Amino acid sequence: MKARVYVQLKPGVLDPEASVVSKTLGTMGFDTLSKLDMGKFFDIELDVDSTEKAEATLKEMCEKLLSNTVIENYKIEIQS
Amino acid sequence: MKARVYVQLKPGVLDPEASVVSKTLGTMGFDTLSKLDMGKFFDIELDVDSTEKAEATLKEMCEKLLSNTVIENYKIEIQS
Amino acid sequence: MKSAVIVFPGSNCDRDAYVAIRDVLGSEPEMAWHGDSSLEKKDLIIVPGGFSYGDYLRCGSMAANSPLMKEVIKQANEGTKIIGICNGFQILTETGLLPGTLMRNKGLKFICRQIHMRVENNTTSFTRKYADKQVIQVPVAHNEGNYVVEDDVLKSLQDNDQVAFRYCDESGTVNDDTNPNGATDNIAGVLNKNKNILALMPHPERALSKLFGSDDGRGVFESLMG
Amino acid sequence: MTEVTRENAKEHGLTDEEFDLMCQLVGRVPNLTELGIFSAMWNEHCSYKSSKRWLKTLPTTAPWVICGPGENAGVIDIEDGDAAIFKIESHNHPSYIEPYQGAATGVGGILRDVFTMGARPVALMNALRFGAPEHPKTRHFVNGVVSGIGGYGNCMGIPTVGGETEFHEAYNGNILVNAMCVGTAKTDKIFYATASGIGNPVVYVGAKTGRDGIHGSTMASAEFTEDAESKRPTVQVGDPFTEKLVMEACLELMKTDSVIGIQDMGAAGLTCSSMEMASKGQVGVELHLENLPTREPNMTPYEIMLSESQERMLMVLKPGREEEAHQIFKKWGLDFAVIGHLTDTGRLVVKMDGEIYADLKVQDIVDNSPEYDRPWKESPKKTEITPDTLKNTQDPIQSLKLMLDTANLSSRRWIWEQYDHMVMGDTIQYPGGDAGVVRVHDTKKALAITTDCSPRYCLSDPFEGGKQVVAEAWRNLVAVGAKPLAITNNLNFGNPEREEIMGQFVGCIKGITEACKTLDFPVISGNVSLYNETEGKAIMPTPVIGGVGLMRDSSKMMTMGFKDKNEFIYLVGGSEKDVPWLGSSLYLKDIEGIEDGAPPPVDLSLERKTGEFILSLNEKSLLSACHDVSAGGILIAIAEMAIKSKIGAQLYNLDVIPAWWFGENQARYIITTNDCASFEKLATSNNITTLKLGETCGQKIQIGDNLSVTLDEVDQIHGKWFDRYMSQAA
Ligand SMILES: Nc1ncnc2c1ncn2[C@@H]1O[C@H](COP(=O)(O)OP(=O)(O)O)[C@@H](O)[C@H]1O
Ligand SMILES: [Mg+2]
Repeated sequence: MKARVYVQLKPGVLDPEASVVSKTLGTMGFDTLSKLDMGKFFDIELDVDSTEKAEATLKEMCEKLLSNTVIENYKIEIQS
Repeated sequence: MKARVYVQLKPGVLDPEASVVSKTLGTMGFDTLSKLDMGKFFDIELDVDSTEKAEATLKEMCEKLLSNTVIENYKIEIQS
Repeated sequence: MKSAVIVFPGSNCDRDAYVAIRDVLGSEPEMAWHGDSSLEKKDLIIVPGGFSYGDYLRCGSMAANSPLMKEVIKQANEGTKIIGICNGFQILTETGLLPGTLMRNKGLKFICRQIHMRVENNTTSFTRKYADKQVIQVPVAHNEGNYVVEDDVLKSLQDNDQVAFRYCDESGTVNDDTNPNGATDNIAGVLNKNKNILALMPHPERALSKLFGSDDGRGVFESLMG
Repeated sequence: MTEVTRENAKEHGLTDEEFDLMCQLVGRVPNLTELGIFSAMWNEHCSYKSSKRWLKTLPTTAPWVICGPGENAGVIDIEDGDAAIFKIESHNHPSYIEPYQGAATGVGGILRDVFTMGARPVALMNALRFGAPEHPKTRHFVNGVVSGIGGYGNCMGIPTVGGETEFHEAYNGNILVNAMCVGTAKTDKIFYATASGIGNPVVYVGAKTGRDGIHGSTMASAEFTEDAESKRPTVQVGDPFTEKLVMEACLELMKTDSVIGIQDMGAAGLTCSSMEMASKGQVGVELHLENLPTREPNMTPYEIMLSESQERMLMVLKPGREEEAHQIFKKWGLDFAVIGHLTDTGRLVVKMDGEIYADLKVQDIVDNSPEYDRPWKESPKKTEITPDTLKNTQDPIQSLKLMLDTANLSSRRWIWEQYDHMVMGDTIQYPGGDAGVVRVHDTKKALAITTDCSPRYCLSDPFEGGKQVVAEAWRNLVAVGAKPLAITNNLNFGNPEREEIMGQFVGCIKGITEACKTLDFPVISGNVSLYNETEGKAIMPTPVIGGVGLMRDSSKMMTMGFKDKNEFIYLVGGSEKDVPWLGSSLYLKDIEGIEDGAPPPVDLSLERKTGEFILSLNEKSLLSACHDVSAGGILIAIAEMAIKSKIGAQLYNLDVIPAWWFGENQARYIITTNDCASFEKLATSNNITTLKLGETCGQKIQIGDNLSVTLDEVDQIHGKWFDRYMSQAA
């Protein structure tokens, strides 16, 4: 079972990295940029036979390790 | 114009982070995990009126700043 | 005093913490391996600085899931005094023992330098040797020391006197210019509600003697002697 | 196995003669894996074919030298059963291709060289050369290299206690990244890269092998062309976390007595490490590659033998101790595999799944590796620049302000604040002083460490320049109160196949040799990096010296900052009558706009005498501050002392020309004392020239009654150049 998990800061939490990247793009002359957010993703393969199991496992992974639920949201996308 | 840009290490390039994350998940008891890769993404909004322009700008951003083309690949997805 | 320093793969201030306890408190701490599942009851546990698990994913996130941390959490809840320094701070927030989280420095650069911080609560077992609002000099060395908490949590930290230290200048002024990493409200160190857990980004264990630049960090350890 | 062709050999960087020699030695035409092994062993980087002849002439012995060049790092005795182990290494080409990873893996490599010998690394240093600040790529390199060095060293928890950085257009297309590591061990617990004991297991530990950097060491020996980009896939990514675990596991294993020989896998990975171990022990090795932990499927023996994946080690263990060792590596979560054993055949036999992929006589490759006595041409002598040719007449305070506001004299705080220079709790002198100083853990002793190079001098006169770089390293150690003991060196030059470049190389080596002899300061390790050229333009000759000295009592350490007001400032080793040496000086470059002229000559006996005098004064606690005079001259040195301490200086009105304050004459120090009588008496009786320059006081640097600048202003100028430069968009 293949899946992609996205992890991203909750709206409202200031991301120092994204703000520097966006500022730097500005000074580099990219003046059409109006917004930039960042996040990370995980491409995961699981040896399970059902989407439900995959979903449950991935959810647990996110809650326990892959995301910090205090400041981050996650989204699970089962691909096959 | 909204877009998402994915940046990920080229295949074959060592990703120590992904391997530590995947090992840790293993010791935490996630024994169905068979593969884990990581990457980052950027959600970007541009004030341009055509997909072509957006595409060109994003490409330039990737080449110049968002990705390290020596070791990373990038993929641009225009969303609207 | 029965004490322990937790050693994670990638810890690198574990020896510094050991030396601090040995030289200031006069007893040798147990060096406890993160992978063990039991830990004798301690009076003091230090979660030291370093790059546990390479600081990959989020600093402290993987260490927080180490087997021995369950035991640390248990003892913390039973009143054992815990100090988290630098990476130890990051680990303690990841376990949920302390609120908030540590994000990348606002300048996106690792910073290693001597800074000043002001003692904001000198009534705890970690700070009672300091005067109220005393300005002390200790070094920082981190890449993710930008303490972020939500507004309501910040308010409760302030209301419960849980802010232990704030970044300031030599004369004690707290403002944006004296904030090395962008931390909310210039917070350098926080306490839990019960005041038996202290976590801070600066390194008091690196400020034990003027030979190394400052001996202002001794107070944290001397306070523990009662 | 199919035989290779002359064409294949060329692609691997072997000349026709080398190809013929190879075939003759093997007695047949080798296959691809064997060719790979030959080319790795015979390239410049591993074989030192152009430099060997000259390296042999370096002085390498002294009563305190335990192990000189030839091992992973050199070893010196620092008394009480303690040893200091150190080496320097370049990662120039990889850093040009990917600055962050190149610099990071450079640090990783030098750390492995030191802990391989059983030492715990206690300090890192570096020497960096970037192109002109105006060059569009310079910021990118500075940023990447500095964060790469910090990223690796900080994570490992080894303090980076100093280094040196210079900008010059000669490095526009070829930056230099040299990293040095110092470790400590017990003299009776030092490990060498020698295999012995027929039948003993050969063990692989650390990270898994991937296709990283295949042909990296061949690349390190190749000149850059415009298509340097196309060489990119060979970039290696460093994993300091794994290295930290490898280090802890190796040091833990070394506490047992199960290790016979150990060698890190650096350039040309498994090939180089197994060949070297076997050759040193005069034994053969049989490897079974199917047992080797790989990161990617279907790796060929060729790829496995040449992979430069980082964070890997090769060991020979005592028989029967495999399980004990395995348990230690398992605890640290690392791969451990027995991949072969030693044989009495003297051959390297590489097998995979039963098939033989290489079968070569070790000594054939090692002993017959090419050695060239390359033709060389002495560099033409430059003329002396005398003060009467100067055009500029502005006052010295004006010049001081201008010179402090340059890439090469401004503060490097921006750099070293990104390095954890205090971790391990033993750093007693931070970056920014004359030398980094770390206490030997739990003792009163301390080691002082410096890296130095003066490429402008070496370009103008390789011999005098070679002398000067050693003398300067020596002086920097003296200035913090340490007895200089030994050096490591990193010889960065252009293409040795050009006579004038080879001439620079030979000249520098001769100068280094002479200085080492007179100063009793032997070479115990080093590294050579040649072919530092882009499009036929060579870098300046850059022989970096890493010096180490011992302080028996760290409480006697000296620092450059003034300590108090109303102390007396002296120049030691000079007088009002000295003609300022201006050839190749920064004053000539920054104020007159000329880069030319013979560099300052170095009187090595005077250097030694003056340095020993400084050390004897420090023993008697007569000095409160000390700083050597180097690039920029006297006034720059005084300004640095004042800025450090936030205490000003009132200098006397001397009978000198403005340029006197900036001459780069050698063997000089600035000191402060509050006991002028004793100081002057000792100077006279030791026959040392001194000059009272002024007094510490106030918040200004002032000369006579009229010329002055506030400390605030010079601090701003000196302190902010780097931040300002780096915050501008490229
Ligand atoms: N310039 C030099 N001066 C003295 N010794 C040198 C020099 N260059 C290389 N060496 C010595 O040659 C040996 C091989 O060096 P190198 O290939 O860099 O080692 P490693 O494979 O451990 O990185 C080492 O013992 C090193 O100290
Ligand atoms: Mg080596």
